[in-house]
Amino acid sequence: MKRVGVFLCWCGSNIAGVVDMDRLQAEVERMPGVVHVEQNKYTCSDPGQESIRRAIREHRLQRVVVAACSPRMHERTFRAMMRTAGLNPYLLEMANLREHCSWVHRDIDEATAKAVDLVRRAVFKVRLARPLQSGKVPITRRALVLGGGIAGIQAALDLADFGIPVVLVESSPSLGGRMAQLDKTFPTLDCSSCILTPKMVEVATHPSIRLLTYSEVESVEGYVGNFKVLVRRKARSVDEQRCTGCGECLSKCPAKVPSEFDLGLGTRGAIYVPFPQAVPNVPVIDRQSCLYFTRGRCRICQRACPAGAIDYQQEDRLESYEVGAIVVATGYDQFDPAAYGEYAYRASPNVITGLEFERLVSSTGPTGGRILTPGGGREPQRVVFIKCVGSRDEQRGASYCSKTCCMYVAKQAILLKEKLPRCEVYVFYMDVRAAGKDYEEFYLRAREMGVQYVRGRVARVFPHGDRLRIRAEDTLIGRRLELEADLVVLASAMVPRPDARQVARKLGIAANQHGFFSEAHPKLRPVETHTAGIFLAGAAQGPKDIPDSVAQAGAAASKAAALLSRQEMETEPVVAEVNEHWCSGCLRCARVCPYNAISEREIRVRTAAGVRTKTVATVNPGLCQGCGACAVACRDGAMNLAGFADQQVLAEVDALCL
Amino acid sequence: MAVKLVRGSDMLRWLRRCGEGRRWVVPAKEDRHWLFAERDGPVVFPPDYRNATVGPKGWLLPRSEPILYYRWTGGRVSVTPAQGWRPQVIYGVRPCDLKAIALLDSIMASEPWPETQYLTRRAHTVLVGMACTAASSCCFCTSMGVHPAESYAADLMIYPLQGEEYGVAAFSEVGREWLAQLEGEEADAAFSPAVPALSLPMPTSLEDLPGWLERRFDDPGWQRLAWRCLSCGLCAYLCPTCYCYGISDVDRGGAGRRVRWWDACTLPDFSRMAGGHDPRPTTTERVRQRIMHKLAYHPARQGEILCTGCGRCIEYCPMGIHLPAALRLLGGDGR
Amino acid sequence: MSWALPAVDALAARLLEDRLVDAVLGWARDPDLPWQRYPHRVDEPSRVGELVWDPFCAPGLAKLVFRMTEGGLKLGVLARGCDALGVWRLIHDRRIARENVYLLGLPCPGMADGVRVWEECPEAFDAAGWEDHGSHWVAVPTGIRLPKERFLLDKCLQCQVRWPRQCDEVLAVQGGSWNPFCEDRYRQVRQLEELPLPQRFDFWRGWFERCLRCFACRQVCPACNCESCSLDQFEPNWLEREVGVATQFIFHFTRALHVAGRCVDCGECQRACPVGFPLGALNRKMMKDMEDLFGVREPFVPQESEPLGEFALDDPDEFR
Amino acid sequence: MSVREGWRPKIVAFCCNWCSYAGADLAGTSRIPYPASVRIIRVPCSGRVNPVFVVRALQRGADGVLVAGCHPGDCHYSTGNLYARRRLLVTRRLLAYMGIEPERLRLCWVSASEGERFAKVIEEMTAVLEKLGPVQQLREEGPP
Repeated sequence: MKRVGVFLCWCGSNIAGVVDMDRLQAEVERMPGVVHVEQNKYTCSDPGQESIRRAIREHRLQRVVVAACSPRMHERTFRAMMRTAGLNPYLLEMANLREHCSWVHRDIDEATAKAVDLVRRAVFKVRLARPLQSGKVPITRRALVLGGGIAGIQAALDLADFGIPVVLVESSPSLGGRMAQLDKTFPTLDCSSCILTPKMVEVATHPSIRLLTYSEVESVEGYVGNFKVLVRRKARSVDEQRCTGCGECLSKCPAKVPSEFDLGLGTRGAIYVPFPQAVPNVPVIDRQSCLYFTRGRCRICQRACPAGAIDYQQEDRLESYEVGAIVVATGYDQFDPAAYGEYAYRASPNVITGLEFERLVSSTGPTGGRILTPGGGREPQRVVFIKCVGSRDEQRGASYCSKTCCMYVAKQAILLKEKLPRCEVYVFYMDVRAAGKDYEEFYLRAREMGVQYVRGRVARVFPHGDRLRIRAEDTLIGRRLELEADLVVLASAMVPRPDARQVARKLGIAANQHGFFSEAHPKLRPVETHTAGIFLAGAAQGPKDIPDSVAQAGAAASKAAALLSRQEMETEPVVAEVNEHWCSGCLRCARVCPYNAISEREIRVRTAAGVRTKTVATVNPGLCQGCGACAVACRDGAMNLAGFADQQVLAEVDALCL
Repeated sequence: MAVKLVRGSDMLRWLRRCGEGRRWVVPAKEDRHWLFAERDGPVVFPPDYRNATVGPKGWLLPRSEPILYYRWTGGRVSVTPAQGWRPQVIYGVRPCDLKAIALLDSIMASEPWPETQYLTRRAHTVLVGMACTAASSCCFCTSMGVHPAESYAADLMIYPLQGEEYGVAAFSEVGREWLAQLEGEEADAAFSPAVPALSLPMPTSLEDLPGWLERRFDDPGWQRLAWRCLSCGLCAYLCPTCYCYGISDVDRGGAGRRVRWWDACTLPDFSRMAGGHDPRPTTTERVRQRIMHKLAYHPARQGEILCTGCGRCIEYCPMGIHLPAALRLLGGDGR
Repeated sequence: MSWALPAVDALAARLLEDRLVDAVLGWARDPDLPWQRYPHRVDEPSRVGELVWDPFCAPGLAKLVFRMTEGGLKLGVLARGCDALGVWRLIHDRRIARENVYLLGLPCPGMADGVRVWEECPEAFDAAGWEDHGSHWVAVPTGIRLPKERFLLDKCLQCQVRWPRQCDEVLAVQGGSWNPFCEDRYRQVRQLEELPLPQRFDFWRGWFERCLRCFACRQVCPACNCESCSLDQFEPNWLEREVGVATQFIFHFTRALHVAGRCVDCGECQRACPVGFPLGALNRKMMKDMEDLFGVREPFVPQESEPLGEFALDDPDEFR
Repeated sequence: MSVREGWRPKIVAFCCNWCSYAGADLAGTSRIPYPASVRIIRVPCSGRVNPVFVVRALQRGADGVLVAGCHPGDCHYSTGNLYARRRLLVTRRLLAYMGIEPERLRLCWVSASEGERFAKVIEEMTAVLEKLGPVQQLREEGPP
């Protein structure tokens, strides 16, 4: 039986004033395994700790119980003391005689009887304690940033400025993301590219950032501090090293296809850069549209290229990177308003989404910044905005508010009023939500400029001659409205990217019911995920505007930097453990683990029938946070939680019930 | 056969009077199943009583029982032996179970470690046997050399005769004392015992059976029988002669009791040793062990077969593993 | 006509001939006990005649499939609804590899209590074949009619899974899952729920005293397939070896909870128990609660996750 | 049912480290008195509580078992308390079905700031158990 020493703390009169310490000592001395009991006035004081160290030496104690205050107060103190006394810190157990007893009970007999139980609980538990070692995991000082939009750019730059090497993976040919598609930004109306492009260039030229555009993450393995990421570099068909970005090839390409960047409102060649300020400024050949790739002849771009950079033979390459942390900034997509048949999206070219309007109003857009109806190429006389298309509508869209639409509609209305002062602008809304610095003022400015805000749902939009007819209701005055317009702009919701769930699976992080990635705690850990070492930034986590995305990116970067600033990481030793002999390999434990810390592995076992392989669960101590849900899910009792083992908890129950 | 003749109601009254102050353990039907349970006194049996699913074994060798109590005080342990017996009458015991008790008696009394707890309990027990007039569908006592009207360990034996009439005979000191208090004449009565439903396909005489089985220790027939064993303890716990037990401490924080409980060699962990090695790792070895112990090892050592043909394992094994099948398979029948 | 033994034999033979399986698991007649059918394995097409399919095939096969396929044996299984679900339970728990079993589904009209038939109507066993007439089994050619009301096994009286689901092949005869003998599968549960609490405890205590703790219920149960049952462990001592009211309570409580939401309702535990402990009343209570509390209607649907291994944000919170 | 003279109920409480244990600490630092019936076992999360722990406590002499965790949505491990709720809900119903008063098991949510609430829960539960009396069903025979 292990030799247990028990140290009863008076805490001045805090404990000793209510608990009869001598009676307690007499009872404790009779407990099985207890070989030494002593009382101290203040056990946490230096002399108090020293007397424990002395008793450990003199009485050859193997386990220590400190009966004092709450372990939340002084467990660290006494664990550190254990280390200096040459005992494993986890061979200590505290009994909470102050917060849970002397401070809440008055009757000396009752409090003393309870104190006896509480100390017995600690004695019974500590007798079954095993020394636990915190593991050390080396940390790879490199970060992966997933996504090259404003959030990803900001995170990469912040990390790089900490001096941390960064790998930035972007799936499209250029950095920039959604922000590059925008014309102006609210509430300041500064030009989106003007503030974005310098950051893009900074990323491309930063010595600590390795930029991988036109690339996708194939798989992620490992755990915090030690991820292995496989990246697919899609074949660009243009040699990045040789290309000078002169643009000769672009104008010569005979193919014309709708431009993704312009959301189909403009065209591009088969060899193209998505937009003039693209970074890197290296074209890519879209093999589906390229005449050479589809028909085997053309090669015009190859002839046109003065640098000899065109390489039709290029193939996808897989590159592997080891990183210590991952920032996920994969952004959002816009809701497809086709679900709202009554708004005639697609049925009429003059019904467009908010993002499409951005391209229409942008000076780099298909119209060169002139606002013309896509159907007729005329300047609109009247424009109608419809808000909450796909937002706040559980039936056809999503239940949440997309948060940005109120402001960008105000912005777009202002831009319209500035460019076409005589154009009438109507905004149909459910509510106007303008919380944010200078936002309300910005919205009021739109109204002051003559934008008509009508509260109500639009019932129908339908073509009427070469204009559109809008049928709606003004719910404030309870009147039906019918009006004609040349252009209808739908403020469509922000939704997760279509591959969000796939990405979540690859990374082993959670996504909510909509597909936005889940943070570890909505209030206290807003940029962490449940998977240690993976952080979130931008609209991939939920609808956000630019300032919020940038702020979160900075937060994610500093969290990642804090992690990567260390050489190695101590893992918490209170983690789940598998008894492989008992494990049935059903992996029920893995299904309840919030951290993806449990996986399976094959082991070889000797049985009567000879050696066979069997599947067992295995815990990654780097990922496990020690909640113990798996231990309860395991019927065999093969999964256990170190420090809170089944046999320990049962012993505690037994001790309290004697 | 010389017996005292008595009417049923008189017999019950007499038994009740003699057993005054003792616990009465009688066959009782609980929801379709017969078992031996504590009741006020002896009862009349309905005609459908053949034998109980759970025999009287547990009243002599309980499913679990404390054998001592201990307490640690000041580094010393004090021990108090358990007093787990009450004077009792076990009534209505069939000859197969009586024979089994006789076997247990000799096993438990064997030197150098007689089982005092069992023996004490046994010494305070009066066994009232009941000869068989009808067999259940799985009985095979005569194949094992057990006779359905024999008294074996009984103190008193009851023979159901015609209608309400019973014959009673005594086979021990206590039995004779009790019988002396029964008014009635000793007379000769004709008793025709039941014929067991099954007769085993005996490959050899009972005397030669141990050797016959030993020669077939490595017979593939064992595997053909045991592959479907699910490793429960049903056969052993229902068996009137299985007596294996384990001992563990029930600790309540420095005080507690040492408890003896039934164990079964068919359970998977029965023969697993501390290091993890198990000499009987599969059902084949375990089923073989159980049958060999009964029909070969014990008879070879003690001259008595440890099976009394009660038929319980046949009737209740959920996978249909039983002695007749074993003998047939080892005898070379391909099935 | 549900007892199409020749068709069963032919299917089994074909599986073996085509080498789809290494062996077929079914039932065989016990040469010593006319009423008994025990699990039987056939390895060669020429021996499929040893198999039998009649109203006395009581033993469930699922648990046997587990150990048999461990070494990679490919096994054809004659599977009634209960057997098929049991095998699926084990597949779901990753104890049987799906590719190692070929489930040959047999729609089942219910099984008879063989011993009882033997005691009351031994001549029934002279039959060459059997027909199913809904409320009776009818022997061919003797014409002896056995009323199901009288002879149906307990587990079959309550059966909800007569139709073998999710099999590789189903012997094409008519049938369905509907069991006319089971009006309300929760009847006993409801009766117990309505008893006053002390009587409820007395009911169970009576059974705790009879339970031998032989673990037959656990060993036949396809949901009890742990490598090492927690109830057998000494350290931690979840269950003390001592048999008393408290430990029996813990045993049955733990068993019921461990199969909660996982029980396939095959009734094997009830069949195996020598003293008739109402294990079904515990299992069905769990099913009923899963339904009442979490909306889980079917006791077990393969491929779906377990109710106690998940949660809903709006789960009831009835702890006041 | 005769209750031993001077009998007071005993509650074994499993408190999660992050919310409820801290809530009980707060009751202490705020000097909010409550009955001395409760004995706390610290667990990392209410999801760590195996239903068998509950029965074990009732078998060994506890009169009631309290499991206290973070409010739904606030779990330090995000979902542990929700698993606990399902398991213990079923546990409680099974206890009642097998003849143990369901009131002997309670699950409640106590945050780190709810010292007052912790004290109130203990008071309520103690009152309930005083009415129920000791667990008679699972008592074991003691040594002679």
